[in-house]
Amino acid sequence: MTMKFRILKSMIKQGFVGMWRNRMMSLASIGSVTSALMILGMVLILILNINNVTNMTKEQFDEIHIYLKEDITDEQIDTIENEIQNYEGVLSVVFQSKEQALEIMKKRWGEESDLLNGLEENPFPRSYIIQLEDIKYADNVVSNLEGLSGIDKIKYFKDIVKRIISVSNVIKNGSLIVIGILMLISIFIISNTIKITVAARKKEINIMKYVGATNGYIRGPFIIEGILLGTIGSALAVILVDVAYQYIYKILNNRLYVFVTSYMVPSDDIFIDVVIIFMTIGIGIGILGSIISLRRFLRV
Amino acid sequence: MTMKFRILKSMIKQGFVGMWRNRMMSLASIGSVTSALMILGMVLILILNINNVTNMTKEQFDEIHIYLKEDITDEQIDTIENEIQNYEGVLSVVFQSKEQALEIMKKRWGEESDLLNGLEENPFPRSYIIQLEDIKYADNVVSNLEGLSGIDKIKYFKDIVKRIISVSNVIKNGSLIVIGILMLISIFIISNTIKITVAARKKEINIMKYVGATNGYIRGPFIIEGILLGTIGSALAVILVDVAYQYIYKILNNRLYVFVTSYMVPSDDIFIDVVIIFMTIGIGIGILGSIISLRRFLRV
Amino acid sequence: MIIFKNIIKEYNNGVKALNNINLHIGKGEFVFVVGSSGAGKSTLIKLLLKEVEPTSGKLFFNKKDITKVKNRKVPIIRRKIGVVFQDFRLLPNKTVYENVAFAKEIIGASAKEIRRQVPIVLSMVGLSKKASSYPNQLSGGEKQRVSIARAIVNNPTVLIADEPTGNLDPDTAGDIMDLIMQINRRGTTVIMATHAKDIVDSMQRRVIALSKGKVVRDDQRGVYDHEV
Amino acid sequence: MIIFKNIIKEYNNGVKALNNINLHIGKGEFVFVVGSSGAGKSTLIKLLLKEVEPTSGKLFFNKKDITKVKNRKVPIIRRKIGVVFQDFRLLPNKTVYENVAFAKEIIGASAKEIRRQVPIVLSMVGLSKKASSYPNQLSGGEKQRVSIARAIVNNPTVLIADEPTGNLDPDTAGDIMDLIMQINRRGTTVIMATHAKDIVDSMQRRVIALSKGKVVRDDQRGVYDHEV
Ligand SMILES: Nc1ncnc2c1ncn2[C@@H]1O[C@H](COP(=O)(O)OP(=O)(O)OP(=O)(O)O)[C@@H](O)[C@H]1O
Ligand SMILES: Nc1ncnc2c1ncn2[C@@H]1O[C@H](COP(=O)(O)OP(=O)(O)OP(=O)(O)O)[C@@H](O)[C@H]1O
Ligand SMILES: [Mg+2]
Ligand SMILES: [Mg+2]
Repeated sequence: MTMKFRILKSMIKQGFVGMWRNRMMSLASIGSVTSALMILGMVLILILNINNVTNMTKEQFDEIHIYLKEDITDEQIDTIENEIQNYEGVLSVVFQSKEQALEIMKKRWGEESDLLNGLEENPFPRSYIIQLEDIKYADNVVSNLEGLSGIDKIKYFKDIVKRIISVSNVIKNGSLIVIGILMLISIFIISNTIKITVAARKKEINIMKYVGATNGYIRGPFIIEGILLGTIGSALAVILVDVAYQYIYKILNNRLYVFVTSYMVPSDDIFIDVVIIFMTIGIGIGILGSIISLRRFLRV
Repeated sequence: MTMKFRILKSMIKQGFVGMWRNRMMSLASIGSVTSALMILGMVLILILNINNVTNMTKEQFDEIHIYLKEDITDEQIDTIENEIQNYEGVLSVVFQSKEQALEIMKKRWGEESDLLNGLEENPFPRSYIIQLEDIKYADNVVSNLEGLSGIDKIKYFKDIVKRIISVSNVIKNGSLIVIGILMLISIFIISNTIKITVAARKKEINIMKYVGATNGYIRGPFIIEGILLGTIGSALAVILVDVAYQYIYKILNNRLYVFVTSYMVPSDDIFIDVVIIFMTIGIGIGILGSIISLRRFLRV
Repeated sequence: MIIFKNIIKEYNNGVKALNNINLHIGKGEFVFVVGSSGAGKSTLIKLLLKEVEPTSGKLFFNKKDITKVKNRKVPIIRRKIGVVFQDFRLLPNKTVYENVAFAKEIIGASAKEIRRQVPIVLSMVGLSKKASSYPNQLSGGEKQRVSIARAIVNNPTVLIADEPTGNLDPDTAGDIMDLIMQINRRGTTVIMATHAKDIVDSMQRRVIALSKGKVVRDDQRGVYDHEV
Repeated sequence: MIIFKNIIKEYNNGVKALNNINLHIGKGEFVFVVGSSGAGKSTLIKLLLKEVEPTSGKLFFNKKDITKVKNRKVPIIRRKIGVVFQDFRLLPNKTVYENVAFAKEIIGASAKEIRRQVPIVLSMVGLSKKASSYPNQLSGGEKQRVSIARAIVNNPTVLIADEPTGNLDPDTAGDIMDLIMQINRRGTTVIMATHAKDIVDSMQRRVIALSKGKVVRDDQRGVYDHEV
């Protein structure tokens, strides 16, 4: 057994022992880590869901309706169709004949559709319904369409689209900021807890130094304690957040708020991300916090 | 000067002095209080805004449209109007003549309104538009209306209304739960911090006991310290949250996302509530936390 | 005034620190408690302070069985006893002056009294110059003297001193002993645990010798020498 | 081996604890440092340990000026010096055994060595029975002896003892002194600050007397009595 390894072994042992002998403080630290990360988790999930809702909403408006002129020939129609299919962001192009348009209108009017029977002739033009990959291509596609001949009118949810894009940008940026702030706050709370815990053992650290221990040797067990506290704290947070989310999901499903849950991100999709984020923060801060907090006490 | 008052005075002095002499720990505690409350504040505001949006959305759907039969007399119409006005939750009842209905339809159809000119006669019936105080009265009013004669059809956003009511209930209950959890977590973090701070001064507390100080006497300065830490921490949180919110509000307004800010609750409306909630938690936990944490160390 | 009756103290880890102690200490007496390291001297003192509870037996202080006193009443007993602790027990965040003043504050002394008496006792133990120092800025002997100053500032009815001269040079120790004698002459009962053979031998007072938790000697005009 | 050259130490609060100290302590010497409370004995020792830095002057240890040693190298110096601290400085969360073993662990001793040597030194200071006790379960004298055991367990080249018998009865103190003598005979330099007049007088070793931060006496075969 080399000396280095022997020292490492004794450090790990000391880390565990230290955590156990200061168990009240350890519990408090774990509690703070868990709490801070739980909040982060809740907000993370909330934001992911809001994002999901806006995305799904966006999908409902990502189509462009073009009405063709009455006097257009079948060849022209084919040309237009081929042309459109080449535009960037176009998912599908579906033709709608005059009769189909009337049928759809009748359906939409429902009980008042008999009004349409009073019409002398079918007033609805032939049209194409263009499905987009994403709402963001809308403006481009529309300006391209405007260059084509044979098109009478272009209809798309211009206002709504613009609004949704704006809102989803606001939400996206806002969530990044909020998550950023929350991460900072979590890190702050966790490192505060470690700072206080370390400060409480200032005397112990000083004694070790006076007996001739190197900074590295003293740091070791504290870092291992930090890792342990971080791991336990973040594991608890992951479990609690996941259980809570699944529980809420199930309750909503059972109460038949399916229209709510259909907008919710399934817990499995989130789980891995949350685990990675939490473990990084929990353990990372456990280590960094210990090192930084120890610094001022090691200068003796 | 009575003895009680003298002791109180010395306690307050000691509380201030204690906070100053343990300033590193004090700073860490204040930081934790501020952080925890800031998170609470952010979520509180988020939820208030979501609530606001759903309320405002609800308002757009709180009307019932009733279509009158063709052969109804003017007297009957008056009776119906008077009847409706007495229903609980009815804000206003507005009559719509056949001509008005046609006009509105024309406007709504916009560019395609020439289709309506092809109609032989005005097919739209006379109707009443009933504005409700709140969407929740809808079902009641409708079932009352069904008892009236002379009414042909009742139209209201039944599905949407139901959905919105459901969603807003979910949001309402959800937010209560989330805020409850966050409050618990905040309280937990704050009292953890205090616990660790007190544990770090265990020796000091023991010495005081051995010299003959009563529990009350020892608790005093710690409670005052708790109050101070709580006050400073929550005041900071209030300020930070308010500044941040106003900043976001301004930025959005400047970037012409007015349609977003028009849905936002103005900061002044929130401010007082936030101050009360934060101060209660901050100071309350400062006091309670000190007392509870001290208990185990006072048993000597 | 103080009566130990069949007192047994066994610590949680099974160490029997005191084994059937029977003692009677009268008002105004001056008693040395001697014995080798770990004999139980400090434990005896800690019982009086209710820092530890006896496993069995009775302990009377002013005719009252203090083993049965409620937690709430413990401070009242402690205030009647001035204690010099073997490990000093100074409040680390308070200056020398504040440490001594603290003992007066807790009994509700007026600011005026405190301002008058604290400097007097500080000068009695020779620490006037260190009034504004914190404990970690003091030498071992200075800490010990702060502990002594705090113990006597309230004119206690009983003064308990656990090794009050362990960190003092013979001269300073002599001064402190003179001070304690003077306090004893004013009627205060003094119980002093010590290893200072020369002090015990020269004073010719009552000596209680402990060995392995038992009283092995109790002489009215004794000497330190415990190998009798 | 150890040379103090014009050492002045003034603490932050303006207290001049040492005032122009010049000393030369040879390898294998046995030196008593005496002086009244607050004379500067502990400060002298703390300088060697680099617990405090001198305000001015030079301090050589093994021909090296340790006032200029980098922070990172400080532990190396400390490991060559075994110290009995006046305030013991035991790790509160470690048992007696672990406290002593810790001094060996930090120098990377093998588990086998630790298991062999720690019990030996514990029995040398008479604490075999207390191996698994925590510091707060020990009497004052027992704590002091743990501190001694920790100081000697690594066979240091220099043994510094600050008041190592202050909390010990004369018998135990005698045993400890015999132990220190024995270590000195094996070639270890010993520097011992003490108030124990009888010990100093009976040993007839070099005595350095401090008063108000100055060396007032340095006798090769001295006695305690500092009122020369
Ligand atoms: N809290 C405790 N838990 C367990 N054992 C203890 C505790 N305090 C003291 N002891 C043991 O009780 C015995 C008596 O201790 P005590 O402190 O009374 O000795 P002492 O006579 O004061 O010794 P010294 O002269 O060294 O101060 C010792 O063996 C000690 O180890
Ligand atoms: N950290 C410090 N800050 C300020 N002054 C200090 C500090 N440490 C010691 N002193 C002062 O320096 C002087 C010398 O202290 P030192 O501890 O060296 O005395 P000593 O000779 O060991 O005394 P004792 O025999 O009482 O232990 C004392 O007056 C003390 O108050
Ligand atoms: Mg003792
Ligand atoms: Mg000293």
